[in-house]
Amino acid sequence: MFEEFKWLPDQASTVAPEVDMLMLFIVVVTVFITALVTVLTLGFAIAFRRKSESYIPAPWFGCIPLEIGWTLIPVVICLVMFSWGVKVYSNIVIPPADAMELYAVGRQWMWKIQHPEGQREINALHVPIGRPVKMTLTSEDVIHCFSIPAFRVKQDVVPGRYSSLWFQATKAGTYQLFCSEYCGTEHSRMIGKVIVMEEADYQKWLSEGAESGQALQGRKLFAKLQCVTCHTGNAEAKAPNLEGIYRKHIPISHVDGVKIKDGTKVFADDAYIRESILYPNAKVAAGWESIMPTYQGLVTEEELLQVIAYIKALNQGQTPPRVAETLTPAAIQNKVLNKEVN
Amino acid sequence: MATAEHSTHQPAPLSLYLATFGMLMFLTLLTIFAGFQNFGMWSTPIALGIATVKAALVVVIFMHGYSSSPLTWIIILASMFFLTIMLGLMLSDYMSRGWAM
Amino acid sequence: MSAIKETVQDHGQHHHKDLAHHFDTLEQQHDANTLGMWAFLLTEVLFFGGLFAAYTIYRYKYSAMFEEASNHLDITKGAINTVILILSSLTMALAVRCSQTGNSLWTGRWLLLTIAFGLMFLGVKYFEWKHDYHIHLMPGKDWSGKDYWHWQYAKKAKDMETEAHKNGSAEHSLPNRKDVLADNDPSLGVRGIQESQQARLFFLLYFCMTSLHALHMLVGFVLIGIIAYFAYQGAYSPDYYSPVENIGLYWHFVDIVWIFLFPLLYLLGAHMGH
Amino acid sequence: MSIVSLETKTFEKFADVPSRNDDVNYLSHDFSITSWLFTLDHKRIGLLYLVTITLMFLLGGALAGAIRLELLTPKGDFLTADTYNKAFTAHGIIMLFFFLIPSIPAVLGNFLVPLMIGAKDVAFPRLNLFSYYLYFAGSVIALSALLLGGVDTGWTFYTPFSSTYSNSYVIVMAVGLFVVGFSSILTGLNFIITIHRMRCPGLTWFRLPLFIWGMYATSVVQLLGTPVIAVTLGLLGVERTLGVGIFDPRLGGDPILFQHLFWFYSHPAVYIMILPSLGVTSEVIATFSRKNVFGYHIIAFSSIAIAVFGFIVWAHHMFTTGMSPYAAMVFSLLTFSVAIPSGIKVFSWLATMYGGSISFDTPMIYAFGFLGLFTIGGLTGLFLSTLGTDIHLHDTYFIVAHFHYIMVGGAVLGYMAGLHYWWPKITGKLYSQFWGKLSAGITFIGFNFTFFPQFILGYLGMPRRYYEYPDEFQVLNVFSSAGATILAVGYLMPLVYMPYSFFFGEKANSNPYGGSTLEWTNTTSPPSPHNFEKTPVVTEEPYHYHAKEAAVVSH
Repeated sequence: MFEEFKWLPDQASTVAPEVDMLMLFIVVVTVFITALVTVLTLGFAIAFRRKSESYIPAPWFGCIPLEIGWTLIPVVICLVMFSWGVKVYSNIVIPPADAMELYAVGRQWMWKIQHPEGQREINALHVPIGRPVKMTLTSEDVIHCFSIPAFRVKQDVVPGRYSSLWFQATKAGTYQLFCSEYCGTEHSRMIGKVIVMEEADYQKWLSEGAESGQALQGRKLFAKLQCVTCHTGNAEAKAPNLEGIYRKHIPISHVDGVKIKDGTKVFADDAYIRESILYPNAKVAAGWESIMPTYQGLVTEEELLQVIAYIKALNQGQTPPRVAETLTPAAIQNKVLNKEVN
Repeated sequence: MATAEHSTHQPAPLSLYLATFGMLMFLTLLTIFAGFQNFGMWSTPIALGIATVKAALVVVIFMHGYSSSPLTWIIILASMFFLTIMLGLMLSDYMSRGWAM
Repeated sequence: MSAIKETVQDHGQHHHKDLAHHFDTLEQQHDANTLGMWAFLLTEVLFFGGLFAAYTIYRYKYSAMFEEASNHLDITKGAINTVILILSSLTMALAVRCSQTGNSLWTGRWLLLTIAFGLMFLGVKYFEWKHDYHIHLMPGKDWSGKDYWHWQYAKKAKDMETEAHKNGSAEHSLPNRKDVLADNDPSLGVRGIQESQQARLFFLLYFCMTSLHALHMLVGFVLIGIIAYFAYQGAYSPDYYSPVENIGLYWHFVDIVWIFLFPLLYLLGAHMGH
Repeated sequence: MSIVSLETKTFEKFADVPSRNDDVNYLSHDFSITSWLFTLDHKRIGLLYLVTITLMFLLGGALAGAIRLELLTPKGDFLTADTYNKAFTAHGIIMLFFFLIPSIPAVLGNFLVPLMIGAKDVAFPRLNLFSYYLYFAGSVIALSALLLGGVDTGWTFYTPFSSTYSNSYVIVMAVGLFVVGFSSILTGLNFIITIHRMRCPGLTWFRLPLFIWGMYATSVVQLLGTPVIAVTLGLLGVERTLGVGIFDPRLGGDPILFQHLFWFYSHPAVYIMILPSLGVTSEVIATFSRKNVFGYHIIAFSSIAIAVFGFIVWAHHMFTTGMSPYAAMVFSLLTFSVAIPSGIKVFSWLATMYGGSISFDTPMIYAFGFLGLFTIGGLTGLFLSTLGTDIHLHDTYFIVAHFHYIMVGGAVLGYMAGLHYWWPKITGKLYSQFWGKLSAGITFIGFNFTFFPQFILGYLGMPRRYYEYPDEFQVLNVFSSAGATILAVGYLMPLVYMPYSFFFGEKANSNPYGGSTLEWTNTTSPPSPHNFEKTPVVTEEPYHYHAKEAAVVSH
């Protein structure tokens, strides 16, 4: 019980020292004012204790300079705290552009984490030291909260939308991962370990545990879900070419089925791709018919993330040919029956 | 028999009530007419503006706002103020979500 | 010891039959009752305010669909209701005026007339909701996220209705369920689900707000009935008419809520052509 | 004179207000049950509330004991996970809605507001009794929800867990809170009209005691905030029964909207809980320093400022939910606006004590405790209003410690100070000063022992509502649980010596502590059924203390 006891949490991320400095400043202000109030209370209590029943102190109605003083000084202190807090907050909330992308899906009482290279972990997160990591989070049921105290970061995971969180680990070691938004019976068991590793160890961990990569999974799904039948990426395609569309501005013609003035573009980020898969008619690409069926309910959150990862990794000329080894089980079945072997 | 101090308020003339009623009818027609016009983003403010004028008429005349104590007016303005606070600050969150940091 | 506090003899206010023991003068009692009612109306404003906040947020998020969904409401019935409610507001104001002048017979009559108009309002409401129920606009357990044919059914019913109006026949039949399901083309699938969810949110807010308003009207009928009864007994006089005035304030508030509900719910999609 | 004088001191020197006949007061004029259960007398209604609220406080306290016992060990071995979740939910709901919100307004407010403003009763006595029975019905419904199987959503009822995933008695509890909410609204309405329209002649707004200003500000918040939680619980009920998706993201709804609507009431609710205690402390410090309150106008306006600012800050509970960063900055800045008036109050109280003639009776000891703990509670709020630190501290034990310092250190100590200060006026009996001071001391020590470790736990990152926690948090949790036992003793002691004093205590005269407000100077202890023989006329500014040979009240 005593060996792990510590007074202060580890500082294991770039933003941790900043938060701790701000924390220290407010602690100092708190201790100072509390001490002031306590000393004055006890001092006045003893100095002005009642000595005789008949003594009536002279009334003291007010003292403008004193009152102005104890109003303006707190205002100044509060403004300092506010602006310093906003500075630290923007460091916590704005991820660097080159951050490494990870995905985490919270569901009742476990964290499922996916690495772009394909690793999938439950309640465990292996991250390299020194590299910024941006986590895209979503939930499959209730509101959870992805919280790593050692990194001083926390982000509620709201079902039905993506939220994000970023950190850059600075100290190797194993830290606690908590769910800190109450989510039901096993809320306190929805915890995990964050293992920060040196770059070399991380690469080794990645390679040995390399099941088929995230994008690879996505590629299989791209075929299985018949996306490839329309998004063939060539001339007679019936749907837009998806090669290299990630983080590009896509011209769109219709929003929610309503014609909008042409030339408006939409930024193709994860949310746009996810929305177009679940609600294709939401923002229809310019020049294309809105014939894409919905995949709402046909694809789970994890598969969605895998397809998105594949589309992000898709660049010029890589759209798989329609046939190739991506035969659907049914097609394979017919092939065997008709004894055609190519 | 009238007691010592006079009854609190002198009742308003009947014509005032009928005039107010007529005005409310006119404003209702105006609301419907305005509803059918396409003012684009201005349609809601106009609709709410007309509704506020109608509500003000009801408060001032039918609910004897004109002869009520100033405290009544403080209560009326307080309810509008806190309702606007609730709607405004909630909308501020939803409207500013899209802005990139 | 505290400041010197003289006491004053209670000046000769003989106890008027309507003056409660803890009040000093009739004026003070009347003021207190009226202010109490206004303070209660303040809480009602914020009570409805919660629903208006939900309406504002969802309308901001799904404005296109809210306008289309609001097109399915019957504007004529809404307009008639607005007129009826303003009429009932007038009769209530006249009732309060009569109680001020001590004409208790007409106070009772105007109050009963107010209830009559209120019942007419709820009658029109009943037919409106019955129609809405038949064309599947009433959000409920079965209107879950997956199937969206309720919304398709409602749209088909509206199209048939506009056809019927075009070629003059007042009567129009309702589409039967099977053919709505039949021509349920898959490409509309996603559009259907998203539309259906957003439309249902509009109708959920529509039914919540109008039923809360109707509930307040029912409570109003009961109170007006009681006060009308006492008015007929001659309980109110120019010195003591605050119960009539308070029920008047309450009723005018219920009217004001409808004055805001009508444009926000019914006239949203009017400019899109009926 | 020793600092802690043990013998009970009575101020015979203050003129006793002679009542027509000594035996007829509001307690003794009728002993029948119906005279109590259907009383319209604001003083008796106050006592009805006192009994019901004390029972609710004991139930909430027992649940707190169970929680602290469970947290002694990292592994969950005292309660099952589900029972623990139901225990902390019930602790939260009972303590907030059934004890803290009604405690001072309903008990001390009901008793004192008419007395302090020279009125015969509140503006609407029947409505006052109806409020009590609404409170009673609400607590019966809420307790039945607990007996049926409890609620496991936390007192915040966050959707979609509370609307679709929780299979506990959420709707029964929501109905209970809906009913008790109206009791709070109607009490607030009653007090506002009473204070506006029923002040005795000469009692202008700036001659009102500061307790009345505190009650007025509280009533404004009750009136403006509670309806919104009523409609929110209504929507939650609709969502849970019809599953129509207003808060369910799978059906297009938005769970964040529930949080906005919930916190729009629930943050002002914490000001409903603390404002009355600020009012009581102004009274106690002024009377026991026998000196006028420093900066009377500023303190009065700061109560109103806290009430109004309380409505524009609610989203600091939602900084980590992914609301827009710009809105978060706006709410963070607005939240600091509430800290300023609270600071002004504390410094003004210190200035009041400066140059006073301070006597150390039990209420004053509680007030000293209040000063210290309310200051720490308020200052730790700055950590949570600053965006940078709130991300780390949100939903950790730091927040649990912060609001317990304000609620238990502030509101409950204020309630205890008020109860001990006005006990001689309520019951006409003097309690034992020794036991009073002892219980105040034990409560203060036990409280700090319980909740200060939780600040450190919070900074270490221990999340809230955890049934099992990692081993490194155990030491501080053991400290906290040990402290909880001392705190329990501190709370149970008044349950012994107060009722004892009611039956066997020494008779108190009408002004044992030399107070300057109307209830001390113009009514007997306990007051007559109609409060004042003659309606008093106020001619002087408040807190004007006179030398002991004050003129006997002419009648």
